[in-house]
Amino acid sequence: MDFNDSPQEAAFRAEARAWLEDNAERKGPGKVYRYKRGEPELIPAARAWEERKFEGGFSGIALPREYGGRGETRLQQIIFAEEEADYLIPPAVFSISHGMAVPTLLTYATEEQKQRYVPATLRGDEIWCQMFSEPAGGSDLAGLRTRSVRDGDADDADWIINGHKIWTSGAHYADMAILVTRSDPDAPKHKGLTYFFLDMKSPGIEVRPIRQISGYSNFNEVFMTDLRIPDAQRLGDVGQGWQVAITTLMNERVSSGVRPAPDFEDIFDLVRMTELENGPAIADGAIREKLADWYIKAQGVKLIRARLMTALSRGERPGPENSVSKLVSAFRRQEIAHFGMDLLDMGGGMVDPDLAPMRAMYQQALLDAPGGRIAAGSDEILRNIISERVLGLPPDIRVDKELPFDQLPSGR
Amino acid sequence: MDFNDSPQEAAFRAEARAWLEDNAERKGPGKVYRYKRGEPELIPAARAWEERKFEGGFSGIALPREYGGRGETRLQQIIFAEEEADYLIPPAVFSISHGMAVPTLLTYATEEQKQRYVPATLRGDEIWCQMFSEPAGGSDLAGLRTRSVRDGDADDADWIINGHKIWTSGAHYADMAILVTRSDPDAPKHKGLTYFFLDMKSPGIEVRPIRQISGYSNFNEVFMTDLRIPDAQRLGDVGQGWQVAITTLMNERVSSGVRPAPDFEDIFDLVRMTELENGPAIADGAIREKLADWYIKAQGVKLIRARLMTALSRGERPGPENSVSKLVSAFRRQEIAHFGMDLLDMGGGMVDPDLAPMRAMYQQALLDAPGGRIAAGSDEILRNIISERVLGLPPDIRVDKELPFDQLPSGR
Amino acid sequence: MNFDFSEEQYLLRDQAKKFLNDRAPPAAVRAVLEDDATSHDHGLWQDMARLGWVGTTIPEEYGGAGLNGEDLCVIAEELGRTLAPTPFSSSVYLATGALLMAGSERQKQDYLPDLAAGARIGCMAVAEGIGVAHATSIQTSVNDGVMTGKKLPVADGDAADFAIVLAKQGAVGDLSLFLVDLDGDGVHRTPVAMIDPTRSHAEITFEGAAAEPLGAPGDGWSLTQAIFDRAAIPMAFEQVGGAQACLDMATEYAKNRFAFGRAIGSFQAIKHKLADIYVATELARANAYYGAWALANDAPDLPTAAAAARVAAGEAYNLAARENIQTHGGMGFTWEFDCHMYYRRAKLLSLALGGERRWKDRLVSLLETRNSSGEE
Amino acid sequence: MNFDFSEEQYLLRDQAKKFLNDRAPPAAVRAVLEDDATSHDHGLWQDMARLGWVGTTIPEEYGGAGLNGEDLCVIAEELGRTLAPTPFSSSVYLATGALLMAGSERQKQDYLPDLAAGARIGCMAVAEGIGVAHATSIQTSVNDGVMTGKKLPVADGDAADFAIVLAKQGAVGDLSLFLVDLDGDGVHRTPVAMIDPTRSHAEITFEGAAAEPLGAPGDGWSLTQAIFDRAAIPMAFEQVGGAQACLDMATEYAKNRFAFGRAIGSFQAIKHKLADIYVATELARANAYYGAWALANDAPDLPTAAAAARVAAGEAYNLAARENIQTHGGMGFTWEFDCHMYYRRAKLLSLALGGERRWKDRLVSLLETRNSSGEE
Repeated sequence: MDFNDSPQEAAFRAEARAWLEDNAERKGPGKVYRYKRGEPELIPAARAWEERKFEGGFSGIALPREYGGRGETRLQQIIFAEEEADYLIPPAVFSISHGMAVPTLLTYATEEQKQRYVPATLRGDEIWCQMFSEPAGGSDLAGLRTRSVRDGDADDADWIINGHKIWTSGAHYADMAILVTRSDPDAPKHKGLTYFFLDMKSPGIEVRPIRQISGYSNFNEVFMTDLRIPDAQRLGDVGQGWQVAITTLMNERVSSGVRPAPDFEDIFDLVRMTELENGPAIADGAIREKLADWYIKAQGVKLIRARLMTALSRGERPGPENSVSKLVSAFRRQEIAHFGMDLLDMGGGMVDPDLAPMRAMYQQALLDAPGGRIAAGSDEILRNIISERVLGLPPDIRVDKELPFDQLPSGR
Repeated sequence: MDFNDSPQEAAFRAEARAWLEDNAERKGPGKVYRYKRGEPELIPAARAWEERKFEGGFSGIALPREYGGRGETRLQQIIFAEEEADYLIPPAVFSISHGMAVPTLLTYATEEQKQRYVPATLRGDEIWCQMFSEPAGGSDLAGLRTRSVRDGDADDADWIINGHKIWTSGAHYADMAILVTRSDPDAPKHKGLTYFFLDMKSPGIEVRPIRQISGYSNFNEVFMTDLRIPDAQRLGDVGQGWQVAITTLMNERVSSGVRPAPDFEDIFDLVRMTELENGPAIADGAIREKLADWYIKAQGVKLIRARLMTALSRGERPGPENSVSKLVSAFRRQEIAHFGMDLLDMGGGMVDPDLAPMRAMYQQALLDAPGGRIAAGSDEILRNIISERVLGLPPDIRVDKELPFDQLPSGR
Repeated sequence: MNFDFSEEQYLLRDQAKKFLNDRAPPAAVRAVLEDDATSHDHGLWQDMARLGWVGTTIPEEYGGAGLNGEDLCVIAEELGRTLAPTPFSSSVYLATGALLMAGSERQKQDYLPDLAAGARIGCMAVAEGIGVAHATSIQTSVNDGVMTGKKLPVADGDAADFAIVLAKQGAVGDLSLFLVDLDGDGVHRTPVAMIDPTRSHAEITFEGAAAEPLGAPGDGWSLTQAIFDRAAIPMAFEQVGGAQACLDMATEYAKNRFAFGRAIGSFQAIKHKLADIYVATELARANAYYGAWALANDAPDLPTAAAAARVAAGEAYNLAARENIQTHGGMGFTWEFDCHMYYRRAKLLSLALGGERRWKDRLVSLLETRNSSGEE
Repeated sequence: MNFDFSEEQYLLRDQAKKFLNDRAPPAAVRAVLEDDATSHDHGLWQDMARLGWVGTTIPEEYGGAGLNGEDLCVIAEELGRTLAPTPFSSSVYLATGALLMAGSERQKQDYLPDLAAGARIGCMAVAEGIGVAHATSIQTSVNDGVMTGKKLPVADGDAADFAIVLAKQGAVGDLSLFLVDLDGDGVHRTPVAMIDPTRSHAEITFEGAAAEPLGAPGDGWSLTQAIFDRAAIPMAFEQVGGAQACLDMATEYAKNRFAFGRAIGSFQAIKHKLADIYVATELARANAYYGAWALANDAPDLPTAAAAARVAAGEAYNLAARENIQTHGGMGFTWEFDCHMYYRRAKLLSLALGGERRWKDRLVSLLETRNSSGEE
């Protein structure tokens, strides 16, 4: 075993670091990035940073050269992200564009479309959002109801879209979108779907932000009313939308390695700065036991990532590492937030960043954590994925595979 | 609220205690009952004790007078059991006889049969076992395959039984048995069953004890080969066996209140007698936290029982109290056993009662506990019961309700 | 054996449920949540006083209803179920509790009738910021009847007319309790934002405020603990009520929300989750009921019963509130759904009288004492 | 970045798996389980020595294979998977580990070649009965080269030829390690029944036994800890192997056992249980791998890596063994099924080098030191 980069990896890392040093400001004590999430100024800054990376040859590292990428490995892409995390740069707004939209376009779009959209996206000109989830769906992605209907009988007639999407990250600033619709409600659930891409400035789109518990609005609802999409913007065949969507989802990004706060190191810090009624908190056995449990989980997740990197460096496909890590990390974050507040006792409920330690990291995390256990694969869905795809256990009994979509029980 | 007995309850308790004082020896330090479980001498002693109670008017307290019972309430039955638990008496071998066989006979047997069997059972002459579970069944009781076939076409022809039962407590000493069989494999699963009672000395019965992890053999397998049962010993109509079985199971005894060891008080004792590397174990925060959690559970179970007693004293039916208590207690016992051994550190694995504290209670419990989480309703089945019967959530999707039993998937 | 509330108490519960369903529906709670300027629902508070709830445990001679702790617990459970945004716990469990326990006859006559009528609101000020307040950490002090120091967060400190304050007698003195008029000179109050904005809290600065002793000098810490013990029991009922509300919401949602062509409540992942919440809530309820009995009967093991109820109820509520959101999936973590109001309240209540860790530790200490003194 | 075993190590693993599947199938383990007189499988042990496993980490100059800790871990995982009933951990991780760490050149020459050949078996005697053995609890003592005292339970104490014994130097002296020939005078051995009868243990009484110092006088406690740290890592691999075996058994059973007309593995209660075991096992495996790396590279944070591996692997194995029985339902708690052999081994291993509680505590102590010394 060897935790060092290979010579090639080390060379790339050095190159990345040198470029970053010239083009961005390194993080340091008290240095924070100037635009917070939710601020409108963030988007132009993110575009500018993406463009600068594109010029420097660091946008789309693992994407083909002929469409503006660098044509290298996913591992190098991760190495760059690791290094980038040490600099004050805009939080990623391009992850869906690079991780979902571009791979889907590369698989299903025409050559002309690829030339038109992929380089523009890598250059930061175009930001994509992904319109899959619907209010009635939840974890049941294929239960979507947004209707697509041909405007006429011609083989290349436009499509008219009506429906309602939800949990669309970035819809309020995105230029383009990928969209799955139901074109045939009489077909079984997974067989009547059709997939498109579209311009978010098209008439008939209304975006409404969703306010979360945490007070932030990372997600939107998108209402489509008589939205018109040319047939040329269909990706995959009519009725083949589920297969195209699977392509999109298989390309979900490998996490950048930026850890969600608070994690072990944070709670360890908080414990060590806390005095209890009977001495230092770090001397309390109950607290030590929790710290030990969180350490082995945090360390385990870090090491599972090292295994993933190893697999990628050999050109292997990622395994279930992300499902395991997400399941473990999302729940641990909620536990740590809960415990951190308890440690502060009667004052633990105060949310003012000037009063609560670490600028109210624990209080904010308590409100963020529930979403973390649901978004991008709920705990329950992840356990299903692990038990079915890794252990090979049978799927849940399905009542919705064969029936026409129209006739499925919906509780309504 | 009032934790005292009502005047009637107090009078009965006093009567019970006076009788017990005259007829049995009270428990005390160092006093243990002389026959251990598994010893053959236990059975005659248990019969003799049952007979003595019958003579004293304390057998079948809640059963009708005309069949030898006392004709009083279930609450009084529990009060007697509570008091009895303070005396050195044979561990219950009659719980299935009184709690399952007798109520089923009272509902489905002929008057003559009731007169013949019920008083004899209450007097200790006859011990019953219950032959329901089968190897292929597990938690799926109605999946049983033991076949019953009429010996001829007559309406009152004898039945010939072939099959294999498992988990039959007391089959090796029982005089009589209740039995569910499949009389019609072409009918849907729950509709082809027929119910009987029989003499365990009938030809064609072979009993084999099952050795458990703990080394004890509380259960048996019972093999039936061309076993003949007169039609008069059928309980309920042909094909109605599932309904009769439900009657039997609805009468499962309310627990006697004897707590399984180790519980909170035991582990609290062990902790207080233990010195660790850095001081008394009771001073360790991690241990204190566990004690607090176990206390609220042990106390909760005790108080839930008080609520059950309250309901019974008002003549109400028991609710889900036993499911809750069993789920909580069985798992807690395993946790406590595990922790108690850990507390003893490198020596904790020793199982010799002369070396391990409290006569190796923790080590024995570690081996007993897995069975406790499975027998008489596994954790998973209890959670299903609670979610369906208490919360009203939908049953699991069933694929086995409508199909002929013969055609059900069985994995073979 | 009668381990249940009485028929009268069930009637009281039905009345409370009906009144609060009507007067404190989620929309009313949300109105307080979304309005930073409102400390509580004033109209609701006055009506609760009119119904006699505010004076439940105050003897009739002081204008109260003269009922016992069990009755208070019946009301508390319903308050918890509906999240009713009022200073009930501060004024009734804590301030009234403190006066009943330690007040002189004159103090009782002065305060209790107004408290019973809801005309004056009391609160209790112990914490001094982040971290555990304990017998040697308190800095607020009283010299010659004049208080100096800072307390935060003080639940209902902005709504209250007076506070019961734990402070040192002199610069190095023992801890004692004091009554302080919050509208008097030398008192400054600022609202403090909390994890649950439906329950208002304040920072209170004392700069030469007049302070009148409550109870014997030097008894401050033991009185505080005794007041907290008694308050912990109705608080546990609020937590049980909240946990039950979460379980009810989650169950209802799981029955009616369909995915994969079936109600999500038919998946064992959801069924068993809800069964676990039911079990935790039943254990908490059983422990809380025992606390109610101990409260009404001034039982010697009231402190143990209180600690057990508090620990069990806090765990049940936090679990139920957390997994109610999880059961609701994406909608669960939106501002628009009500799940988060319970999640916030659950956390606030589990910190209100000191965190979970401390109550567990206290429970074991009490069990050690009980056991070594041969009681049980 | 290459956080994985090498190709050669994968070959070693395949060889070990094949050999042990053949030579230590469940029936062979059960034969030792059910025979009280047999301490271990002698033929298996000799063949393991012939394959070079017993001398894996012993340098070639002493007749060993001269491989590193990673190779030992590869074998350990397979031993754990099959429950192979041999004194491997005592002789290889502990006794060999102790001699490599603290032995004089003469002692190495005396012992290591025989250890490598499996001709002599070593064990390590620390515990003195129930309870935590610690720096001030040890009573066994050595005066003028003669040992007096009692050690129990000593893993493989009956199978071993010599023991490394932790004892006081003199009546009040510091702790030191000693080599004692167990077939010599003044040594009495009695088998001790353990929760896992497939691993033999003894009580060893020393009454005037000849004892030769190992390592510097007074270093006994720190050496013991260092030996345990290094042993904890292959032990963690045994635990990971055991956990994986339980997961495999449970998964296989859940796929093939039908109830209610469907495989029980199609119920989420079972699926999610097994997913949780998978997650715990993967976390343990990741921590154990890091331990293997630390062992092979003598990394400064080896103690931290060892503690993390030990805690994670112990938890995973206990969980997997426990829930494997639960997944098997009624058959799971019969003597006849193999589930309990893993359940017993899981518990035994988690106590073997000191309980879970102590290793968690040690882990946090090490993290405190690391952090305060500025390392990472």
